[in-house]
Amino acid sequence: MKAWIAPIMRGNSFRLALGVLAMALAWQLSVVLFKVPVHYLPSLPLIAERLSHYPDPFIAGFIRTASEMLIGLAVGTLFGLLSAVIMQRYRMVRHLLLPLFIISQTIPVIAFGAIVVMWFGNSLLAKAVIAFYLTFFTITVNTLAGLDSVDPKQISLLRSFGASNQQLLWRLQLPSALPAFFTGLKLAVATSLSGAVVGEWFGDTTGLGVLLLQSMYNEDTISLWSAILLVALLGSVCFGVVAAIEKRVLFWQHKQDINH
Amino acid sequence: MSQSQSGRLWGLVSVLGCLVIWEVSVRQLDIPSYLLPPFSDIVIQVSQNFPSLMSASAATLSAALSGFAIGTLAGLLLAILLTFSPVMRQSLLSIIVAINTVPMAAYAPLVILWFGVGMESKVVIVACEVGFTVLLGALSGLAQVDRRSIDLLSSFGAGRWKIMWCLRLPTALPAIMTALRLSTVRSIIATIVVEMLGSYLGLGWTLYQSVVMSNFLTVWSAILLASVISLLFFASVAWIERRVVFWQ
Amino acid sequence: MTTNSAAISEGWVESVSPRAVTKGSSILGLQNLTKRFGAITALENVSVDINKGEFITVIGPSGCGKSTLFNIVAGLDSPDDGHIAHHSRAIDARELLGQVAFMPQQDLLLPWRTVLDNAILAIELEGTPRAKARAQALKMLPEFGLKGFEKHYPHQLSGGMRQRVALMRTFLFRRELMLLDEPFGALDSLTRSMMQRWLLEIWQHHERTVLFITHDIDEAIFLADRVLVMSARPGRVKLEQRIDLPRPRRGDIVTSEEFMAIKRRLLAEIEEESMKSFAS
Amino acid sequence: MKSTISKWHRLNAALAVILLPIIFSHSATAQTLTEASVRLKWLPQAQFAGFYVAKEKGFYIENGIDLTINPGGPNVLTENLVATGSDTFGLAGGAPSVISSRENGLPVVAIGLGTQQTDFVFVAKNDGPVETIQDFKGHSVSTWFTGANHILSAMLADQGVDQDDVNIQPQQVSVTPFVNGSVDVVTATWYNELNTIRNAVGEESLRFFIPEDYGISIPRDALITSERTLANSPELVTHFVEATIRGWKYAFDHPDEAIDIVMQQSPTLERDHQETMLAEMQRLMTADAAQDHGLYWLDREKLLKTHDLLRRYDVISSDIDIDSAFNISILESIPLADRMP
Repeated sequence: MKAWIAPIMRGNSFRLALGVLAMALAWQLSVVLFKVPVHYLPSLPLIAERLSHYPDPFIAGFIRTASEMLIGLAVGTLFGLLSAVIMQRYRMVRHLLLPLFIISQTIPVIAFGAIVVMWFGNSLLAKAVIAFYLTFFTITVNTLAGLDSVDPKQISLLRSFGASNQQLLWRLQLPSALPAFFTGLKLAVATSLSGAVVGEWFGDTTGLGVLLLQSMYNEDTISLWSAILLVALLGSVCFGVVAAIEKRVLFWQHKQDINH
Repeated sequence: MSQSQSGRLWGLVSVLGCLVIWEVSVRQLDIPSYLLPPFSDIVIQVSQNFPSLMSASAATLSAALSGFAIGTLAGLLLAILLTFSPVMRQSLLSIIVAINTVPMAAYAPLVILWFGVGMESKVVIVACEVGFTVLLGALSGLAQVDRRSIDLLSSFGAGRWKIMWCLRLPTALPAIMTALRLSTVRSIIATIVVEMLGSYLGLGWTLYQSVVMSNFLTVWSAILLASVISLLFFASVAWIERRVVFWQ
Repeated sequence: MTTNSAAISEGWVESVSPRAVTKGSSILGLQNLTKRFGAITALENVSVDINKGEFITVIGPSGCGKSTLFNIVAGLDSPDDGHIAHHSRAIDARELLGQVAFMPQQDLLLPWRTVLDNAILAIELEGTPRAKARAQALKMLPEFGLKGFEKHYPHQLSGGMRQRVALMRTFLFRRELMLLDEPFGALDSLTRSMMQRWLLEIWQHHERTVLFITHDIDEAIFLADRVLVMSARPGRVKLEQRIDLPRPRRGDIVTSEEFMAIKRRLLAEIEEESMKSFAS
Repeated sequence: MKSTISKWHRLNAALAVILLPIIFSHSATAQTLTEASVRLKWLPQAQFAGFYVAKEKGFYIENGIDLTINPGGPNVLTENLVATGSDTFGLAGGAPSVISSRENGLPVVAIGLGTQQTDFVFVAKNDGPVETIQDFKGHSVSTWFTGANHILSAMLADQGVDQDDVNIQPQQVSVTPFVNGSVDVVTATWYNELNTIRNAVGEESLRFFIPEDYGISIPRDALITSERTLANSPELVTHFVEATIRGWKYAFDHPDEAIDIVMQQSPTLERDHQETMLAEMQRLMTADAAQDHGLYWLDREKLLKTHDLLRRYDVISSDIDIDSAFNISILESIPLADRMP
């Protein structure tokens, strides 16, 4: 193997690309060899043709769903962080609020379709709210766990240096909670996307969720697969971006991993 | 009274407080019941329609539990196999992570078209949802084992199954249990989503049907039951977790 | 007294007078400290007078309440009974918070900060602007054997180097009294003896007062002006031993007759305590 | 509560302005127009061609209405959204859903009914074992349990068949089980599922059991508004209904153009399927009483029968005043000639 290939071969993204290629090949081969009916698994060229033939709704849907998801994710992350910090600082707030947060997550959002439309209309905001609803809890819980797991000895040390609560939070607790926060954020990418897609089922005209629903009821498997693949693309790209940021921010963690 | 006990007490106070605020404000402000019925009416509705709501809950719970069991087994098995084969693990992990970023909601329409309306679709969706979570949790747990401990056991003449059983799995147990706990609520919600899209049994179906019939009290009682079932499922897995991973 | 307090609040006590003179003026007086955790009495009637410029080591079996004592002196914990005098003025234990340079057992370096930024953590928290703090730390790097490593992160350092960063952090936090809690406990014996000699050099150069916990008798004697032997739970000061070995101390002092004599006496005391805690 | 809702909307509007610079810009004439919205019962398709055509051709604007068309979805109940004022108008499930909404206290009123007949039919294969309703005995019938099951029950009762002898199954999204032969009788809307079945099996090999043949006729696709809107702005309601009817008439006269307009909303739809759908909609909307009274006519006799059917099968537990649930005054205020198809 040529010397320049070796470092790329080790890269995650290269492995991912190779994996995707292998999957695509397996897909196409099984469709051709076993003559899988279109309504189970359409061949990839058919999907590509559908996407190139009617690109507009798919492009518009992708943009729409992506913006719903990103707004929800951003607000959910901020809210989650803030609530975690407050709950960590004030035990009482934690005792009072955390049970309500947990209960809120046991309520199936899809049951609230009518209420969501009633309160927020068909706006992009409505879907962002649902994405937010599915996002904040993961962030809160993970960040809280991260804040809780700060070594008490470390806190004692900084206290002995006369650190104030503020200083403790910014210099020690938040940075220490970052690994747990990123774990939560990676989970939240999927849940916020889920929220955006489900949110679009409550009477909307654009979005990947709308396309999914429409193709399901029209028994149009080609469009259905096109939409699924686009959702997968959106989810993977966002996940990849978060993972890349994590790698940069938590440089010390990865170095430690290698040492072990 | 211990810290955690008083914490739980305050949690209860806050939940009850919210219910009281709900009840009083709905009654005081004369909010029509199609917007938000008083909580007591929902409880009464649950008790009046207890048999039918219970059978719906049972249908949802059985689908969720079957999917949960299948998903857990499949996820664990796959994780063990991938741990045995590092090459497979390296090449498949990125794909698994990529697939896992796609929300279950996106697959639901496809699964309904493939498996039809009924138990199968629900079980498949829940099994996928739980399976991926358990797989990823177990993989990271199984990888946490200290190389030196493995070497030690190998020096005692342990084979890889022995090492898996005596060392890797116990080490991975906390991570696996966390994944299971996370999956509980999700498995119930996934079942309900599938039921609302296409099914003729379960709480999701009750929800759908009551919405169509503008029977809002039934809608709310189904939501209440879904929430209670999720909490109970979550609590029982958390209880098992505390006993299984007592050392943490 | 007033000048001293002013100096402390500035964060820098430059000892101008020779050590012979300053020795004897009490910085911190602990009288009959008692601390209980539920049914367990961790400390009982512990009295110590810490004088300026002294190097005191504390040795005792595990569970003798050394860490409790340290937490109280660092201002992190309050005794249930007893008095504390700071420069002969009675104070509450909590007032000591931020008045003592504390170095815990582990280095507790922040993994996301460079060597330089870890070293300045304490003075940065105090309010020293970063640039100024960094400049101060840069000047100290060679003395701590860290020259050229200022941009490294903790995970790139060896255990001995990490400990030196932690020590530098403690030295930069200029307080009359330094509390060192088994700082070399995790190091191998070769590195450890090098670090001990090096610590003495630094201590003499910077003229600080040190309270030092250790498990190692050789270390306790080698470093100290005074060794406090603590008893098994409840922790009491069982013996106070002055060490009059000449300074500066060289590595081979540990094989000298005087050293051995002191060691034998201390060993006997500690043995007795260890047996007690072993039996209980 | 009303003020709370409008506050919500104002808040949301404000948030929307802050968060999203991409806001639909209103046309220059917007100031003189009344803003209104209609909530459909499902995703865009030719079943709603009239609305999309009327909007595209500017009929609503001509009548002074700046109309937003909101599609429906699973778990989005049109009646509820109209009752709360989220949407001004709605195309609800049909006469039964309006009746049960009224029984549940929703302040909605039907001002017209789209399809004059039951919009679905029970279908068997010609070469299959089922030739008459009697043959349903011992065979499998799949139907929707959201109302169609009661009509099936009524048809069986009409023919003296005991319901327990029939293997009634819930019907899935797909009609594949019927096409595959695992189900003997399937329920299909005239405009949607039937079309799929025709394409898969062929028209000639199908046998229909039409509810109307057994004395059951349930009008569907109810045009509704809230009691408040009807009382406060009857002109708005009249203008809306009038423009909608104009839209439908235009769609019936120019089916190609109408399908073009629908396809713009949802380009992945199948054109042939949509054309058939529009044709079936035309047949159902212009049937029976519409022949004499025009589109969207409220056939009181059929409504009373529907009400009785719902009472018989305990869908509603008390009697509902049909004349306040279905208000004919709006239709009557539009000249008959304008309403005639």
